[in-house]
Amino acid sequence: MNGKTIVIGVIGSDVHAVGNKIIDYALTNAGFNVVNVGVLSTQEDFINAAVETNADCILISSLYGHGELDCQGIREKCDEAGLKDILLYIGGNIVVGKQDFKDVEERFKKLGFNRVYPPGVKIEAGIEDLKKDLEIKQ
Amino acid sequence: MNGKTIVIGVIGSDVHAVGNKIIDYALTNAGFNVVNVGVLSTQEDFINAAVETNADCILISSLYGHGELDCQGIREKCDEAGLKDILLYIGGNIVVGKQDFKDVEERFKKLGFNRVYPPGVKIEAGIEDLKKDLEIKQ
Amino acid sequence: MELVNKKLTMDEFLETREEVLKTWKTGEQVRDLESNLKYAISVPRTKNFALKLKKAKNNLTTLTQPRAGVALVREHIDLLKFLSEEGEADLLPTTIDSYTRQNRYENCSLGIEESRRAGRSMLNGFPVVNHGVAGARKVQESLDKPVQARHGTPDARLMSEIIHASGWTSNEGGGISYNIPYSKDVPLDKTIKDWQYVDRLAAYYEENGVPINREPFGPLTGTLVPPSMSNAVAIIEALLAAEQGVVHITVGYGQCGNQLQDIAAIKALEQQTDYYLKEYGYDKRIITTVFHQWMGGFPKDEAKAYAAISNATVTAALARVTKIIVKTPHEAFGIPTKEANANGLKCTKMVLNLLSDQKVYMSKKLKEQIKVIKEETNCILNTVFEVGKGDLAKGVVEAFKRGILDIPFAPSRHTANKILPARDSYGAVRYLDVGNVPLTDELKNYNRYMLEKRSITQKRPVDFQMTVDDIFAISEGRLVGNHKE
Amino acid sequence: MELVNKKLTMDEFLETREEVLKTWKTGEQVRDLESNLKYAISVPRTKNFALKLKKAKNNLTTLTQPRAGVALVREHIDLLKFLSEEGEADLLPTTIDSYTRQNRYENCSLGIEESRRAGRSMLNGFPVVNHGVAGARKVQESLDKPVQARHGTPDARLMSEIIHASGWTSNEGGGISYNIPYSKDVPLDKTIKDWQYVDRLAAYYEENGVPINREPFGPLTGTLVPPSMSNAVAIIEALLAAEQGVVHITVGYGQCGNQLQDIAAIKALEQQTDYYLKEYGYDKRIITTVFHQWMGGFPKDEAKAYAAISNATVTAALARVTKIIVKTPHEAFGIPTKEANANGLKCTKMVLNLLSDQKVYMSKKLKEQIKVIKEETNCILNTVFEVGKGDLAKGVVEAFKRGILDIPFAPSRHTANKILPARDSYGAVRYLDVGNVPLTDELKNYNRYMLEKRSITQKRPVDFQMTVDDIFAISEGRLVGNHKE
Ligand code: B12
Ligand code: B12
Repeated sequence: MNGKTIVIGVIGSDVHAVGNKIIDYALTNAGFNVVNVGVLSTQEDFINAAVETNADCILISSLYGHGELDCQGIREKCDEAGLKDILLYIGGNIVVGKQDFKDVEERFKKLGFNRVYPPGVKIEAGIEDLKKDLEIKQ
Repeated sequence: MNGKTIVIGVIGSDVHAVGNKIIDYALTNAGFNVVNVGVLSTQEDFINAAVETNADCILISSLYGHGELDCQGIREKCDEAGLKDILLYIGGNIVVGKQDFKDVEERFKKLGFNRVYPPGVKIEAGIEDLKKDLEIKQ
Repeated sequence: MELVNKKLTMDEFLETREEVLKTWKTGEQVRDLESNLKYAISVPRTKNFALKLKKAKNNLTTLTQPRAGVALVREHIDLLKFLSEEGEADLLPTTIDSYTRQNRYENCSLGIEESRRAGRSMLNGFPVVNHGVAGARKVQESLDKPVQARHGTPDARLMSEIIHASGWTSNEGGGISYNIPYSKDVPLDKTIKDWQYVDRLAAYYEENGVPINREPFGPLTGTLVPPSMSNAVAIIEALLAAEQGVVHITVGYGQCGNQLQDIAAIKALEQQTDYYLKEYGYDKRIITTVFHQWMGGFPKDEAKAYAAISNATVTAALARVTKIIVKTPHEAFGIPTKEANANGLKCTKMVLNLLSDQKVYMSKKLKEQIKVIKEETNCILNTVFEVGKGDLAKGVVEAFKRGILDIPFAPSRHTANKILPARDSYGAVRYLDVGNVPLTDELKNYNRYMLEKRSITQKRPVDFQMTVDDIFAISEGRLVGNHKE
Repeated sequence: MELVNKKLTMDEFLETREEVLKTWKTGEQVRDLESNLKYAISVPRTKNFALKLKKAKNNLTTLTQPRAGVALVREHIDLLKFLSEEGEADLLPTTIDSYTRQNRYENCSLGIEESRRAGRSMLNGFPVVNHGVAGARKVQESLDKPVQARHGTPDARLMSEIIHASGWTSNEGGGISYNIPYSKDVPLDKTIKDWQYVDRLAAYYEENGVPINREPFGPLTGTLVPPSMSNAVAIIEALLAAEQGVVHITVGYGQCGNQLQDIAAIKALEQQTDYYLKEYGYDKRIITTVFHQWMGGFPKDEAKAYAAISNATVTAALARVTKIIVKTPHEAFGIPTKEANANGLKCTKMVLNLLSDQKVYMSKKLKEQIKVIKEETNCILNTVFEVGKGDLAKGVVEAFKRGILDIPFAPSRHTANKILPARDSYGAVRYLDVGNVPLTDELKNYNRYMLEKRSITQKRPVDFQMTVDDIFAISEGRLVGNHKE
């Protein structure tokens, strides 16, 4: 255990459960305390779980293409809930279709995400970044 | 029989024989008098055959990609041999690789070809054009 | 109303209908069943999905169908026309967006607006309920091939009313297959009831002269579902539909990846669906089959995606399924462009054509695999009937509670989530952990034995890491996962 | 010197060698056999073609190999590196240009210059003789995988001297397979003698510690060649090579399109090559197989080309061949870009990976097809030996004269051009007209019977139009041609 708590889940009307289960398994194995709000989760589901568990990061998956619609205003809501500067990660297939990833990344950074991942990135990459961002010693 | 004579063959170091056999079969069926110089034929082979048979068209196939090298100066040689204004057709895979056909056509027209065909065009298209160019009534 | 597997009376149906039509404003447009029917009858027979499938079955040909749907009507029509003409699709879909699937029609309105503004579809499908009969009819009328709704909607009653009233002659889904893989907490008795309604509606059209095709969603989570489990679900949904009077049923199967097992699974599915329907007294049903190209994670490289698409198609062609659902070279990234979608279709059609006069021939191994799948399926189905005390609908609910029916990697709370699948050394999907699935000892041992063989060649234990590796295997360019590589 | 099938003595070999080295100026560079050998021995074993194939055979894996060659050395190296890295090719080729194939080295010089000027390759391959040992060694040294020369050269003696002296450890071709499909009027006794030289050269390296792989060109004209005819030629060339002392032989087969027939043909080829080699006293030969993806006219649409590529690969994988020669999505147009070439490779590799743990299982039909092909092949081979009065080389020349061996659609005057092939209703290639091929009546009737079945379903006569339709069928998107469609 590394003492860090991560809230994970799949946002919006999205039911893609496989990656979520894998992420749960991988983060737990990597020593994180994982709070999994599961699929079909609203922004509030993520934020409430993060507040309750005093989480270090909200790690969102979005696979089905509505990610951009589903994430509108999430940074502001985090702020309102007192989650000042909480890390926000997102990955999966976060937009509709095959788009230029540079653009996509920018759009999500504007929404307040700290890290944005392209399709099919393995969760191991996210774990590396978490360790950096949360200053976890190997 | 429509009374028109066509010299066919495959130019240069090219051994692709299948299309040549099909063209022979199809032109003959369409009523032409076919003189087939076969594969691996030089410009001279075509021209000599045309002179000997007083042909109306030299229909060249080139499949293997060296078409451009092999056809340098053919119109001039036809002129020299007294084959003034003989129709020159070429088809097959006449250049190396997948190139823009507009460019290719232009280059071959400059070499003196009356008609230039892209890859995989069926010989029926050529027959249509022959009928037009030689004013054969259907 | 208690859940029982019994054909809804017209009164029961109409009573529920009142509520259904109120769930969104476009419901009002389809209130008049008579005139819906009249419209549906007027649609040319050449555009009838059920009849086109029946003909394909008789001619032993395999039809292609893409997935496709965008937010706006005109754009959606253009898309389908392109797939029909350029992509040579035989059957047309309309993939419904994910908000509609969750009955969040307000969100759809927003998505439609945003799409208009953005000039590109912000929805991952066609919000048919919001577009209502006018939109749905326009789609159907603009096309010259049969159209089906493909979705993943636990409660698809209003949607079904709208599509059939618009001359769409096929509807995908079922009370299990559009619940467990597509929702988190919708009770099974609710979805089974809701799909009894959908089936009853289809049967109403059928009985009044408009053949309607119904297609249980075969692949479920698309992720290492053992063939006997998905076959059991498909057969159950076929029986439930038949009870409501549905005649044209297409049972489905998602490619697992071992050609022999996949062909065996299709043969078993065909034969056992026929068998159980007859056994339970449903005569004169017209059963066709659908094969889904690999439904799990896809390779990102387009050339490799074409390989996955073609390889799946070879299996479908050799097994002579009636229909194949086509993936695209963009699968790993997102909703495909119309060009990528057409390319998937053309590639598939070409493989089908190359193999249209060929089929698989029986070998000892194939016979063996058919037998294994059939026996496993029988174990599951018999226990479902048992725990339902003879009532199939009740049996399903009870079976999921007890883990007799259990679907791996599903989002739903209502599956026990106890079974674990993994590939054997040939790539066939086996039960690594059977959970509470009631297989005989012999069958359990067989599954175990096949996995032990892999454990020996790969020098690793039979454990969850195998499953995890297998989930990534195809997207990483092989069939059987190998962590150590 | 009279043509006989007998290992050349070192003296005979060296005598001929004098002339060979004089045919172009780069010949002088390879005069010193000893030092050539020394160089070849110094090449790392991991880059040995023969050894890599042997290992693949033992591991039951299938290796991929593209076709590729451009005019200039640096560009050629870049191309091969790209195919090796991006395309994941297991074995590397060097396709030789068509002027070199006709020994027109002057034309090559021109082509090289023109290519330098134009900044793109004006030659359809790598003019290895013109580039000489320096160029050929540079190619080999710049790569970390085995390299083979692939050409179509009736007289490849000088080329073979240069490539082996440069550490290239495999050479494609043979006295029949690089004559009949690749020339118009070169006598067979000439090419057989010239290839005895090439084989003897390979054996010299082999005997002195450098395993060399030789690969008769299986597909011949790539156009509806009946399997028994191409198998007969492959076996003959294997026997001729073995007589000269060649140890590592890869027999090849070009896909015809009916999966069952293709798998049967490969099985028959493997088994009969082994059988005849043993029968004629050639022990300890290492026989591997190569499968060529569809060698006839390709579809222009790239998605369809991927389908043809993948579908062929499925057959190769199920038949477990040692090597597969890969086509590209640009096939119908022209020499592929390096990207298109890599895409063909990646697509092929993916299918192989997806099926690497699978194979075909024996069925009654498969057994039957193997038997038919073997019987036909035996008829041909026995008659060849007969007319050669026991000498295989003489037999071949005589057999071609009489039409016992006969290759359809070949440019050469030295094949009787009497047989006509066509597909049966399953797409298998049969003899429509056997010409003078000495099949038993039973086999003739079988061929005829299978075609009559097609004639009934397609309602058309068994005639040349069938053959013509079949030639276009695959490029037009189906396997069995149908004029009336
Ligand atoms: C399996 C699957 C399904 C199954 C899901 C079963 C289930 N309940 O889980 C079924 C068949 C039910 C399904 C349904 C649908 N699907 Co789907 N599905 C897939 C598929 C093929 C694989 C997904 C998967 O399981 N991958 C394996 C897991 C392990 O990988 P993963 O999910 O990508 O997650 C990994 C990484 O992305 C990463 N990751 C994920 N999140 C995060 C976050 C961070 C911070 C980091 C670092 C990493 C990370 O780590 C994870 C573990 O390694 C993908 C396409 C693909 N990828 O090949 C489409 C795909 C995701 N589906 C898609 C769509 C559109 C749908 C549907 C709308 C129907 C349709 N049109 O087909 C419905 C949606 C239903 C809904 N309401 O959500 C689209 C999304 C389109 C887009 N974004 O543009 C995709 C991309 C297919 C496509 N190209 O059209 N689907
Ligand atoms: C079969 C084949 C072979 C066989 C030929 C057997 C034989 N002796 O005939 C073999 C295996 C021996 C072979 C060898 C080679 N081939 Co080759 N071959 C093919 C292939 C696959 C099919 C050709 C064919 O038979 N088509 C069927 C016939 C009926 O069609 P057709 O030839 O196109 O002819 C029709 C039309 O083009 C048209 N037509 C032809 N001429 C004309 C003229 C006019 C005026 C008109 C109107 C119409 C017309 O009508 C014909 C009848 O319908 C093509 C690719 C393809 N098309 O898919 C490559 C192809 C032609 N080959 C090619 C090459 C490079 C070679 C080789 C150099 C080796 C190599 N790199 O693989 C050698 C060349 C040997 C030599 N010296 O010529 C290239 C040419 C590249 C380019 N132009 O950029 C091609 C395009 C493949 C590729 N993409 O690389 N080949």
